[in-house]
Amino acid sequence: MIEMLEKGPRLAKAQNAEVGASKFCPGCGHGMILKTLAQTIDELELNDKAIFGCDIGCSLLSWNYMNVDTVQTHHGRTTPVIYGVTRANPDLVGIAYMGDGGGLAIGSQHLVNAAVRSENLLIIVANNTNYGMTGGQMSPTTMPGQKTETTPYGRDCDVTGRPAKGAEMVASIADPDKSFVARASVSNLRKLKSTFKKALKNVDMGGFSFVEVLSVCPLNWRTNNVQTWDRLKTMEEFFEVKEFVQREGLE
Amino acid sequence: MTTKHKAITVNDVAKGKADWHLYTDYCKGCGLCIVKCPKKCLNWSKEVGIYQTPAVEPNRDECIGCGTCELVCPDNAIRVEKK
Amino acid sequence: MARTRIVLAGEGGQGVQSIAKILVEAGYEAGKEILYIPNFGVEQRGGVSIAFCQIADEKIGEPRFSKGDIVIMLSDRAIDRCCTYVNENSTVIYDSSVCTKKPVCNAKNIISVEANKIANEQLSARVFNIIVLGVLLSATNVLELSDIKNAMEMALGKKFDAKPELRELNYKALEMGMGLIQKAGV
Amino acid sequence: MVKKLITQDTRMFLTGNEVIAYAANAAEAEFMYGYPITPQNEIMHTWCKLLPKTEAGFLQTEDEISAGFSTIGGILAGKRAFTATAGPGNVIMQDAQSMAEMMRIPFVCAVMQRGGPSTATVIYAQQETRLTCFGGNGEGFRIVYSTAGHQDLYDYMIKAFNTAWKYKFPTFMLADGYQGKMREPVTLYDPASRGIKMVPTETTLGGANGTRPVNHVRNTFNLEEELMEVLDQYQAEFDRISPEIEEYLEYKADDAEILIIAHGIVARSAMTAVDELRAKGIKAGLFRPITLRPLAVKPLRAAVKRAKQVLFTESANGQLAQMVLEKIYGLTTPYSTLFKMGVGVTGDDIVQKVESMVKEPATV
Repeated sequence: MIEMLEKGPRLAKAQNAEVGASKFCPGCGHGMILKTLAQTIDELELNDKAIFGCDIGCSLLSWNYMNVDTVQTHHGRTTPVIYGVTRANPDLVGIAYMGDGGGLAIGSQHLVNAAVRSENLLIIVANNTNYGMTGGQMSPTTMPGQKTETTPYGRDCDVTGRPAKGAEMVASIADPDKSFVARASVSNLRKLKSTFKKALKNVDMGGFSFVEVLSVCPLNWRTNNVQTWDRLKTMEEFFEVKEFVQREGLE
Repeated sequence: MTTKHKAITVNDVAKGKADWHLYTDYCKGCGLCIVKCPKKCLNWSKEVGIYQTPAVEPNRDECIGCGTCELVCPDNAIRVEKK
Repeated sequence: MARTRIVLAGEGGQGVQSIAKILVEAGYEAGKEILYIPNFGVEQRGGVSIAFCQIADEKIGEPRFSKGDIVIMLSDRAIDRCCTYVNENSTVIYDSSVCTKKPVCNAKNIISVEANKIANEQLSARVFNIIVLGVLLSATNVLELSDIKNAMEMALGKKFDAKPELRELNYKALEMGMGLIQKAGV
Repeated sequence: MVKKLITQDTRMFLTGNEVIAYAANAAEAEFMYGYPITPQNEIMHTWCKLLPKTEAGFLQTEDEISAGFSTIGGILAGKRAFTATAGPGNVIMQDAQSMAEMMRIPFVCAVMQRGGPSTATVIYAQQETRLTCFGGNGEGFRIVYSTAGHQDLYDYMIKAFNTAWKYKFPTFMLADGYQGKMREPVTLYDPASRGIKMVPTETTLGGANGTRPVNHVRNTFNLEEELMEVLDQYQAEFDRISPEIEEYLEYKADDAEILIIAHGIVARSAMTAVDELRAKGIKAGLFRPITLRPLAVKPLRAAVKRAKQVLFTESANGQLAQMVLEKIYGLTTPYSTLFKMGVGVTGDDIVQKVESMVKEPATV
């Protein structure tokens, strides 16, 4: 039954209610990650402190998604822009949001050095194993055998090397006394929220946080709803979902 | 000023304990909620979403109003109102 | 308009820039217009090191000049590099106890000094560059000995205070350097 | 609030890089982001050495990409932030500089030119003129001051901050390795003592606390027309403010038969040459554009029109000349060139060239 309701969709305060439907494709993981992030910002009451930065690639479509001050930057450069912000104003809680290309390929030097220096921000890498906006090319995290536009016969690891494991890499260089490093998945958004909570609390305490979120890209994967969740399950077998580094006293 | 929101509404799910709404201006018809539903009671609807693709709606008798579909929806299209 | 253009060239590590700094600092403190460019290459150590110094009474225009009034060459490589800064108005001074050859260029005069030998035999290898500074002071004849001594105090005063005999050694080196040019009669 | 070190006129004997750090402090700059590259390094060194006294901030980044982008972050957070670079560092910082153009960020950068292309020399050149004016994948919505010595470095570094924050176009102080590394006397002063008021900064990210709507700063456009509408507006604004920004210097150019056009430190050699030539009875003069973006086109055309011949001289292969020639289109004054790529131009060089032009006039 179609009705005209007074109440609209249940949005977090940290979500921009004015834009209506998001710009993401049907079934895109970004929507799940971002709404969970927004809910976490609400629950930790960080709405006035949070600064959101997004990259290019699909993540740029979130340039007006959040109801917090936002900057949409350039390929892989969200990390330096946001730590530039928090270096200048350490009271802010900086969030740099990007895809696996922005985080682990074109912006990887920023990720590595931000982790080494324990820059005060949360870096979120939405890992959907391909470059979405540019049309579904191989990314650093493309799974062995996975077909993409630049690996039309499946990713051959003998030629391309093995998929990058971002969270493990960051965990191996992050300062355990200042950092929170985890991998989560959009298959469990309650768990994702508790992961974001720790990550943001750590940033609010002056620390460095990195969360890789296993995400989905039904459009470029060419998967239906059932296949999409199945593919995510396979990814979770390959990319271990867990907390790798957690500074003491963080709950 | 109040804007009204067009929605597919299934009232009195979960033995009358909840109302189920889907905002058609938000639903993109991805169907991810269908797979996640613990009761497997969501189905494609005759109504369409923002991209003129089928939206979804629950079988009133089977739906337990648990809110999993609302949680998982990437686009905030679903609202399960517990009474 | 009085302007003295100096090219001072040697091997990295010979202390060329150190004495150039003392010279220009002395000039600045004496109220002169100064423009000093240290030539700096990609090698942190070991290349040819050149200091371009100008001391003038009026505001200096060009930062780099084509020909020097005084061109000092402290190694074979410095000779190879710096003949280009010499013309018929230049005085060339080279250290014949370091260089194995004589500069071949059309200069007003070419003077050989043995600063390195004197340093090693009579004073200390460490004050080689200060002897050269003395040479330079005499050859340019635009600054007073007291100006240079004041600038040396600014640069090396702490070392001198810790080891007073160093002050004496450096002053002696400075005076011996000046004497070398006076002997040559420039 | 940073502490200002220079409260009264102070004559000092400094390297240019030191002057720039002092000037940034005098301009109340609060944060520097930087990455080592010769011949810029001593700007950072001096800035860092002064930090306990200035209470300003510094971040050494992982590369110039980050130095540029984190500077943008600092500026968006409301700080008077700046960076400095040179050569290949300037090349990779174009990424950030382009974004600063697109977002109208009051980005301030000191460029200490070195030899190019690529690594080349760490010493000196004027080969980043085109890059600094028109780098990136855009239209050159930038303001560029070209300095010619230490007093300029001090004056224009202070001015760069005010120009940037007033007009919201990225602003560059284009200098070079000679100016960075050389020492000459300079008078440092408190800008207030010259009637210069620093333009207040504005905060884009953070600190809203419900007092204003949230800001969504973007760099991306969906439609061609959407982009053009924005850029047309930028161009119109750039044209409108240009007369307020344009600066140039003429030296004995009024009656010059041979007009030398040079910028930066080469213009200083040209002044030496003009004096020598005049002493020999040759009527030479200098037109020195101080702003390369925007160029002071009207006085430039007037000076060129008055002259019988023009000489372009640069430590590059005509990067300024190309920009000028486009702006003097239609004038028929013949010109000659003295280009020394990556090498200093001396007064003697120019004197010889002009003398040859007197003997054998230019025909182009």
